[in-house]
Amino acid sequence: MADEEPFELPLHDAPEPQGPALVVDVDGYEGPLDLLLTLARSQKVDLTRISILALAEQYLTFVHEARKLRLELAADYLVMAAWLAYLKSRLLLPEQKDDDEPTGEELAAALAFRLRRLEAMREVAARLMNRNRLGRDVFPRGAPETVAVVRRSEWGATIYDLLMAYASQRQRNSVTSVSVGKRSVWSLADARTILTRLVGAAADWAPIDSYLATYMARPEERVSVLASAFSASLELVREGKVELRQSNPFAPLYIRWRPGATANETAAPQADEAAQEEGGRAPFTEEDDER
Amino acid sequence: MSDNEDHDGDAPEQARAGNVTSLPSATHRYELRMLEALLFASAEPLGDDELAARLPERVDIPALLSELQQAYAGRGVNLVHVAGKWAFRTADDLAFLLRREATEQKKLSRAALETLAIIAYHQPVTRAEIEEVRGVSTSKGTIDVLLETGWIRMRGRRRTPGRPVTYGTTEAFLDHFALDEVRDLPGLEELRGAGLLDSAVPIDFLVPSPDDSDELKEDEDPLETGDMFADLEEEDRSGGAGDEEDTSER
Amino acid sequence: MSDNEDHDGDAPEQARAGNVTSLPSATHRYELRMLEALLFASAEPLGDDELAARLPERVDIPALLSELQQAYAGRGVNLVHVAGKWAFRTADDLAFLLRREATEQKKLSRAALETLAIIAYHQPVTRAEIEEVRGVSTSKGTIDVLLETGWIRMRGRRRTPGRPVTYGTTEAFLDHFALDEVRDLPGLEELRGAGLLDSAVPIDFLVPSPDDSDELKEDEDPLETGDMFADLEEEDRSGGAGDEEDTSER
Repeated sequence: MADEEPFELPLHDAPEPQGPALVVDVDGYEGPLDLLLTLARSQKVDLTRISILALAEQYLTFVHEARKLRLELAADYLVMAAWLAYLKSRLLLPEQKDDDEPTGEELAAALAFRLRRLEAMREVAARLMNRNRLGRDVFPRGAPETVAVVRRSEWGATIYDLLMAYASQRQRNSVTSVSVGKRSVWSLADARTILTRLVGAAADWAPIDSYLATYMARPEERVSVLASAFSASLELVREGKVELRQSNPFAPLYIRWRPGATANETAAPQADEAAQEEGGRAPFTEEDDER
Repeated sequence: MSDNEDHDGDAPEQARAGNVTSLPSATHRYELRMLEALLFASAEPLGDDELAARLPERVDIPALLSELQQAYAGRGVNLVHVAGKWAFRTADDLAFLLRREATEQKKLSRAALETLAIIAYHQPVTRAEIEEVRGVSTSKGTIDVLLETGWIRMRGRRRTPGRPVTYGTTEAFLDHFALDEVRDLPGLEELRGAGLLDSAVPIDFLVPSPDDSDELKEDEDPLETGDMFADLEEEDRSGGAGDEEDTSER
Repeated sequence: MSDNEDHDGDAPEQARAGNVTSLPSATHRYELRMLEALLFASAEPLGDDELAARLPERVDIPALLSELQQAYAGRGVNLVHVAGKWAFRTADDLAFLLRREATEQKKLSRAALETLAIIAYHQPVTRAEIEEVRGVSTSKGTIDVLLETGWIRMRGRRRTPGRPVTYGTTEAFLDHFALDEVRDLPGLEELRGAGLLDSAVPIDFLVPSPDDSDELKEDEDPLETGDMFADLEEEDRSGGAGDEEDTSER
């Protein structure tokens, strides 16, 4: 296949035992076994009939030359060189009878086997790549019709869930109405603060209800607002700050800031108490203290 | 292989039929194969011009297409003309093969459960009444989900201003919750006995005894035609606060 | 529904033709159409079990498959058996026509190709064993590239010291290279005959054959959860030389 990487190195890369081609960098090889395989091919014989001794010598020469040229060699290559030097010595020296180690021939056979096996793997890889490949030579359906999943919801709820939901919300609501009532009580202090602010700002008589209208929007608070406001206004009258007037029983109750006791005058001592802090906020501080 | 034979049979027949087109039957067959492969492998439907660009020049594409279309006519896959282009598609009657049902287990939200419970106990009940019991407004979505479960239904309209829809439970509701009748829903004492209500409930706390009978109450009118859709939307418009509530409550 | 009508129309014709085989011919044809539609619709190969799950119970799937395969034998699209399953694929002689459909294939490095071949022919195989065959350390990148193609997978762990991960090929590998099973790998018999699939120095007995079955061998343990990621990295750390090699390899 033209578009596959070739398994054999291009010829010009193949190193000759002697000559400038040796300068070829080791990066071109997939490790020492690959280098050996390339060298073996240069013997131009079947791998089964290769001279391992000659091959070992070629390899050692290559490594020697590379070192002379101060080429960096990966450790793998040096390990192989050492092993081949050992193999060479085993092949050249006469057999020693009492030796437990494998013979030179056995070692050579092992190397030859590894070379053949690597070469075989390369060949089958090439054959594999040359098969009819999906997406290159044969094609699946270009527009597959996917299985449509029809979703159906199945709602889950147990009778217990249902009863829990019912009981808890009914109970919750029966309890919250009580707590709302609690929160809607107007304290005397609240009423006093608000009355001081609102009545103090006005000059003339006005029905007390008119000041409270906005606070009585919620019917459940109405009674509390009225009661607290009335008590607060009586207290303010006692202190001489406001005046109250009512023409007859159950008539509208009028309230005004007592002339002379201006809002500013009353504010002054309070502001002192509040250590000269913002005058507007002072009444709140005072009332808070009273509480 | 009846299909194959059919097809094989075609070429000689044509050859017999008209001598003008008979000559290149092997070529013809090859062209048909090319067309078939192109249409099969293409991710998109192919137009006549696209086919022409990929096939040898002298090929009579319209003739091949109609031949291929006929060859596939009674098959599991058909050659169809869509938007002016050609594509293979599963035969319509076999579409069911490519469908799979998946059931999804869904849980009801708390709002939905509460609403369902109120509908069950207080039926017939209007949306405003549900809101009154729950103390929060009820989104249309909640009612919709419950209608989708098939557990509640619109019963009629309350004979009050605005004529609001009344809701009640269905037979499917009884089925799902394994109730013989809706009156089997536990009452106050039973709820308390089961520990679902604590004893601190106010004296005036009442658990109604539910009634899902089909017969309309005196203050209910039947639904009109079209109520199923139009009026729900109407309700939705009026209850604008509903959506807000949906998010806040959880 | 023209298709359906065609279908209905065929049955009587066939019935007229031969009374002996006539009875189930409409059914038979319908079954064939269903099978055709299922296989045509899917880009992935479908196994007998997947087909059985989608077809009526009494259908004789093997018989229908071989009938369908014959019907498509000489066509532009063929029914092929890959990875032990069935799929429609364009005829291989039409590859030239479909170049435009070709998906950009990542070019594998020489190291990756060799590694793939070693995994395919020697599986289940560990990284150390791959390195032994190649005579060089394998970078993590090479294995990663192969894992990314979806052609190889981690199978388990060899029950030896260090418990190394074992690798094998996938169904996608078989599908991609149009192999029915791993035993169909090209040249497998020759390699085995020459003793080249053996891990050790030539011995004539005990010739292993590659095995991609999901079942783990006696000396394999299953992968643990998290193996998919954590342990690859671990391997990477241990194989420090790998990275150096990675740059040189290309």
